[in-house]
Amino acid sequence: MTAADLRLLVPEIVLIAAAVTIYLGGAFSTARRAWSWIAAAALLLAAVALWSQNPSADGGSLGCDALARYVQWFALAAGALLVSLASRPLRFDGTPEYVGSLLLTVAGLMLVAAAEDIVLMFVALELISIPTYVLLYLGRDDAESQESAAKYFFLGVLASAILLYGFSFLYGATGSTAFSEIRAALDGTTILPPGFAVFARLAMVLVFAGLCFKVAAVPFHFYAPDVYQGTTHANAALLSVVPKAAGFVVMARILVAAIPGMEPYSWGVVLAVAVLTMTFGNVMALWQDDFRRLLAYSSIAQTGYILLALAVGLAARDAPGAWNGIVALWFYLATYAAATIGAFATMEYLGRAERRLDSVDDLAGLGRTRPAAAAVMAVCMFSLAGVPPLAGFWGKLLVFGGALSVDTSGTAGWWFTAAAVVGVLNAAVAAAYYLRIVAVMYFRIPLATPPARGGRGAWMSAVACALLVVGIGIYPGPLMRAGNFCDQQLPRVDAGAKHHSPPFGRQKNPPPPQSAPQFGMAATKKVSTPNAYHIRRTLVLSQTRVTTSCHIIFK
Amino acid sequence: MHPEIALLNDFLLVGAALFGVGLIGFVSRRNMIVMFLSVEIMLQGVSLSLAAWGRFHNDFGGQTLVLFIIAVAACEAAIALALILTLFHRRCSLDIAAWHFLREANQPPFRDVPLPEEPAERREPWPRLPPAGVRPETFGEKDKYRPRV
Amino acid sequence: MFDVQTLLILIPVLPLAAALATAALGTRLLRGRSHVPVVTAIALSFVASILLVFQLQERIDERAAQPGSSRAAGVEEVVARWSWINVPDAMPHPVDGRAETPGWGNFNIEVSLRADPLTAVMLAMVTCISMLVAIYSIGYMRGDPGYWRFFAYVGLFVFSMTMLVSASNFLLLYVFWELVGLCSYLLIGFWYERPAAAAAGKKAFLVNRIGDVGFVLGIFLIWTTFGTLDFGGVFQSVGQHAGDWRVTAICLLLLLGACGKSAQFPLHVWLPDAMEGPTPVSALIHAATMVTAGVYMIARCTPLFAAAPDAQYAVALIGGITALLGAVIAITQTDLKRILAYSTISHLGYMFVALGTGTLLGITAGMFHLITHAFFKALLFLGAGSVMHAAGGVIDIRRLGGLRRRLPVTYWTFLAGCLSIVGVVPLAGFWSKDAILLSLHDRSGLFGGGLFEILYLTTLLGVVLIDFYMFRPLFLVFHGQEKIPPEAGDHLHESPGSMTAPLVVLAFGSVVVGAYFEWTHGFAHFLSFTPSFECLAQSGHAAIDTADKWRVATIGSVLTAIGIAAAAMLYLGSGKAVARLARAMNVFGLYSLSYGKFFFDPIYNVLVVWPLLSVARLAAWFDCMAIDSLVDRCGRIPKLAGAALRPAQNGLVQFYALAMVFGVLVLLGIMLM
Amino acid sequence: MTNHQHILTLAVLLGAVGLWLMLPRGGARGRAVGTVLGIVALGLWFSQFHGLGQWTADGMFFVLAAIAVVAAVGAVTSRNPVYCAIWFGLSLLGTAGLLLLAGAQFIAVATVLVYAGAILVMFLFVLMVAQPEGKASCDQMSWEAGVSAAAGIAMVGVLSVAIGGILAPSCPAMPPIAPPTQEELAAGVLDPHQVARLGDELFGRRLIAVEVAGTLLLAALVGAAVIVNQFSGRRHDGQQKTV
Repeated sequence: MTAADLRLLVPEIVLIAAAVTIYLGGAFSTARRAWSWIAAAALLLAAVALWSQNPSADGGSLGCDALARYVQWFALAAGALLVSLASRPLRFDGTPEYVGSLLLTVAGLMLVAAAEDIVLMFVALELISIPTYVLLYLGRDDAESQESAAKYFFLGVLASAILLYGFSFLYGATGSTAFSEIRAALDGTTILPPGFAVFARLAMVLVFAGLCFKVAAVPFHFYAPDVYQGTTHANAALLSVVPKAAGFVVMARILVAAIPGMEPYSWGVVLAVAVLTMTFGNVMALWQDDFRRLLAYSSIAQTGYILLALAVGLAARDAPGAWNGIVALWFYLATYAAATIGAFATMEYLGRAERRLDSVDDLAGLGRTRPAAAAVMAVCMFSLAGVPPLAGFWGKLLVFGGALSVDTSGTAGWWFTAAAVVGVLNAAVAAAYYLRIVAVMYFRIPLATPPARGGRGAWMSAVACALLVVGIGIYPGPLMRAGNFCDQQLPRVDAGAKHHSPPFGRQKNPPPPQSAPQFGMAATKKVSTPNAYHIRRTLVLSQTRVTTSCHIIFK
Repeated sequence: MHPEIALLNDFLLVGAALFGVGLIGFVSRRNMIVMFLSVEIMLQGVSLSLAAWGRFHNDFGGQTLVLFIIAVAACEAAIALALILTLFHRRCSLDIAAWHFLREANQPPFRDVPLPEEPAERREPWPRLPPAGVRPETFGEKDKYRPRV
Repeated sequence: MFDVQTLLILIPVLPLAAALATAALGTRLLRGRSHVPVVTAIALSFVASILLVFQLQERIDERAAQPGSSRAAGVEEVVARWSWINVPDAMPHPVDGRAETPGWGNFNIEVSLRADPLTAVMLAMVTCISMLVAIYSIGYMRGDPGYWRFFAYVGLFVFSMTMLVSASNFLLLYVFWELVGLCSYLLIGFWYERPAAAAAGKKAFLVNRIGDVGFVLGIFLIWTTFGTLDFGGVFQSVGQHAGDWRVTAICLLLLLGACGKSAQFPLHVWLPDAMEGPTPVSALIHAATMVTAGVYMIARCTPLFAAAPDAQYAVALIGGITALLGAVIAITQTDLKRILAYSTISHLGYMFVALGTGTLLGITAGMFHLITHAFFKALLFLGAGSVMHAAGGVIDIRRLGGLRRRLPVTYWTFLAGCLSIVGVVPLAGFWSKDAILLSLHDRSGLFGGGLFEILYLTTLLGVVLIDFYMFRPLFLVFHGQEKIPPEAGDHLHESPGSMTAPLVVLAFGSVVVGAYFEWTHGFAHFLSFTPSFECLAQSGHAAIDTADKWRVATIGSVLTAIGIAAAAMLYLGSGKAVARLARAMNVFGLYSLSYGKFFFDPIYNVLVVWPLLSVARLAAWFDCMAIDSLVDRCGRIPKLAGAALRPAQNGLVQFYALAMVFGVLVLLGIMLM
Repeated sequence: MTNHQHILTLAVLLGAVGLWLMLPRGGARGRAVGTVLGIVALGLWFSQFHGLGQWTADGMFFVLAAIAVVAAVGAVTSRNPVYCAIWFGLSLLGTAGLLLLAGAQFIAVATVLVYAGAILVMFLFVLMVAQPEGKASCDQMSWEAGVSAAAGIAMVGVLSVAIGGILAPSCPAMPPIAPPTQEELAAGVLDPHQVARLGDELFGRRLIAVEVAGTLLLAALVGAAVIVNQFSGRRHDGQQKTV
């Protein structure tokens, strides 16, 4: 803990201080509307602090690489949108606690992004989880809300135990809690018992499993639909963005950066989970009538795409530019978050305190009764479906393009091509239910005009999200470049220097000890640069997707 | 066999056992409090592993993490207690299976397997108050030896 | 004041701006005044065209004044505005030893306009006729609900047509070729609520498409042969490709395109149906301007055709067949506008024949006829429109009669047009027809070629037939006893001034323009400075014998006189003579053939349309029954999969936890195996 | 398959069957058999332990390990939630003893204090409040006892095989491992001033985490308060006891 650390922590400190102030103030004051303003001010202050930081400073257990910066900005933006979305006071006690917990989750996400150490990362993850449990309970006051809080709590605790067990093996295999030392231990810089790599593998599986709960990947996703359905729009938006982002940060930090030499194992697992996840989410979503449940399945499916990007990042970590999986991952996550928050914010705005809009059917005829809200919702849905001029399209293009650019000379390429095909088919299925919402809004006869008393904050949030989606869609360059930058600074292992595939504990001949790590050797995994052929393949696939989805919708 | 390696091995095995037993408890027991206790057992297993690893690596990192685990477990316990209390007040049951209202729309609700018949204790008839003006019924001998209420 | 470049750009841009303005403001602001921007713009374009002609004339005079200069160096000016497509090294160098054009393989398409005498003449003609027709339309279209739409289309058409004739490469030419086709389609189907109009528009579009396929293939072949699409580049290097089969193929493909646009046999069937459009449209697009695009294109590609004599024969042959065919069919038709349409087909055939001679004389004759034809055919159509306007839309000549007194202006102008078209001395038609005859006579006499002998005789026959089919409607409609159809009501009267004024102007033009050009020799001289015609200079063009000239003129005039006399005898008298003649002809089936338009439509129906439709129906059935249902089934798969998976989401925390444990177990298993 | 894998497989199978028999399944049949099987399995499994070198320490370890594991099984299988909690406390004591044995004095004490002293008592309290009469159906019936037992024991088996495989004396991968010597340990984690050094670590390198944990405790406190507070002001949804 040094002064440099403290300076790096200023944004988080601001947020936590604001949260504590709100917590304590809430006990004495009844000003229900002021808390959101304080939270917004804190977010603004944190943004200023983040802006004025010197990114080159080096903290001990705090990282400040570009990935951290990216996620911190992401967290602040998402936090602002969520605070705005949830700015309508609760109908009963608990408003200050609600707002404070919201700020704490944002601070937790920022800390997770910056953590360079297992201990801090664990505590930061819990700083997201525990306020989330409280938030889930606070949003509503009926049995459904209690049920969803209980489900999320119990399963979350289980996942957190699994994650911790993974951490324990990670620590055991390398003898350190700092990611830099873990990385050094595993890539052969530090002498380590070779069999211990198996512990690293155990650690990887358990950590991945624990994180799969956070990002809602099959088969750790089961809580998501029930919990989303049972809670408020604001909470659903929070759940679909903040824990997910945290999960993916940790995955990027640990799977990609901290455990080198595992890629031949890890990408297969991640790819399998990705394919299962997107398929499960999409086919289940076809059946849903409840809006939040539908979007829960949608968020599961989107997790599948993001995991696909992660697998690409693992299999072809040296891929250049935009086709790198990690870049695609962050770009996709940002576009997904904007569209999802926008959708939930629109729903929140359309309802009122006594009566939420829950069902997709509540949106019938919205195009006539509330054209502006319908337009915002349609933009979000189109973006989630990946319709071209919007942000979601670029996300999907990057993900599938990345998957197709994995070198096809090995088996990996074929697996990735197959996964991309499955992904495209999935996206076709997905378009069916996203466009169904649009169809309900524009082609059905309105039953009743939604009250639209959800508050100005929710509406502002919705409009901001729609603008973001359109803006990123029209001009995706800056966001892609930001993600690109974050990939360049992720610690990268030279492929020639890592010891290859230590199999499970009983190899007859230990590999010849390497006198010195050889840097600069040619990468063993070839990555074909994306060319016109890949782009064309991707576009053809998208075309198929559109056609198929049209069939699904209109038949 | 180096004693330190032996120690590590044994501790890791005990840790795994605790983790696994806790897992079984979490999955199979339906009482929410027992479920939470099971998670704590799992965390005990993790703590043992971490402590052993810390000793093996001669490093305090493991022990530190255990401390944080305890702290976090305390937080979770606080939330869990509050949550379980409110849940109990709503359904008057600690059964987690009582909370499955949120599910796919067309799925049948969970049905408890009927408990096998326990040998029911013979219930003594309680005295009943007759309506006013009616002479109470008597049971003869039983009135005299009625057990105390 | 204006230099060539500015004028060249102004000419198309003005109508385009007017069209856009009308389209934008027509419904709200302009409504009944929708004609104002378009007419103004076209008039300004016309002025600009005339200025352009004068500017070029000045340069030609300068060139001629220079000692030692020859016609070989044409006058042209190319304005390149911007590069539209630029793909350097788009094609590898030829492997079969063909010569390379400068700039070979650079697929560089510039939006460039060219000014040379040919273009200038076309521009002047197009803008002049367009202006008159637009003025005429003010009266004709008044009160139509699509008033603004009409003028927007007309503006768009004038833009496209002027761009077409001033485009400087094949691709640009093709773009505007299609655009005029589109305007034609829109204007034929202007009254789209009438099924006949919609069908006619579709037919025109589809038949044109066949020609366009040829044109496009021709352009592809030009690209692969010459490595460029620029007129200049192609025509410069065509000499190196003499005798190459590719050039012949290119010419034949281009000819196919021209046949489609200019309604030549066997693609002529769309033009008569196109008369479903408003009459001004028929006058403008389907008589005077658009249909001459094929003629213009062949004239423009003269260097190519000069290098492929076989293709030239084909041009002449097609022209000859069409000229005769159109004339024969026209004799028996009863719809005034259709008669004029077949007459147009026939006259376009004349122009093709003239172009097919491949001599400078022939080509200037063809272009000369193009100009004069534009005047008198536009006049005749507008006159027909005037009749329709007065008669409540009735156009069947059997139901009209003796309108001479009711419609004096229309009558006299129509008469002038008729006299001009049949070639009465000294009206315009005489001079241009005479030029064509002379060129044919010249060609047949020079080489003793069998084909041109026959064509010469055929055209002479056409000269007789033209009298029949032109004077028949004139006599039936304007002479004899007065027949007024009930649709006309009781207010049969002369058209308003905005309609008659163009008629008068056109009549004046039909009378004098030929003589003016012929006596001043201005037209041929002017046109011969076109760079495209440079190649003809080398072919050695002998001076024409004055005796030949007199002989041809005499033969033509005599035949015309005989024809007029016969027609007057037949149609001014009782109808019995006609009926008897028809019966006599029908012994050989000639009358039925003619009346049934040689049965082109049924033949096409059986040979082309019906098989295609059957295949289409089969494909549709297959698509519907097999593919669609397959896709439907596939579309159901995800939903079924979802149904199969739904029980997993049963709401039980314990089940969820167990699933997670199994997930971890499976992952561990995969990892440790 | 090596001998050690055979033994572990057998232990795992026996353990799974034993646990399944011991878990509440609505009746008490087979519990004794299950217990016997479980003890046999535990013995087999213990045979894979390598021992610590001296028999007193060995004895201590085995006793404590047995207490921890058996008590955990008891906590998981007991019908009465109160007994569950008490078994759990016993398991905690065993764990704490094991931690002491490993030299982690501070966390051993912290475990006893925090878990046994605070959390467990609170749970017992809640149990008393919530379920004074015992014998709820949810305590009598486990959910899918067989499958759960199989899954959990499979997890133990996989982990045991993995751990034992790496750390077994026969493994050729062993030579490079250089475990710390006693001197090193005495200067490290077994330092007499171990607690001071742990504190040093905590409030030096890990200060940020400590602060965050403090925030976490506050959040949990406030959260628990607001959760309980809310329900007290709320109506019930009218459902009666469904025992």
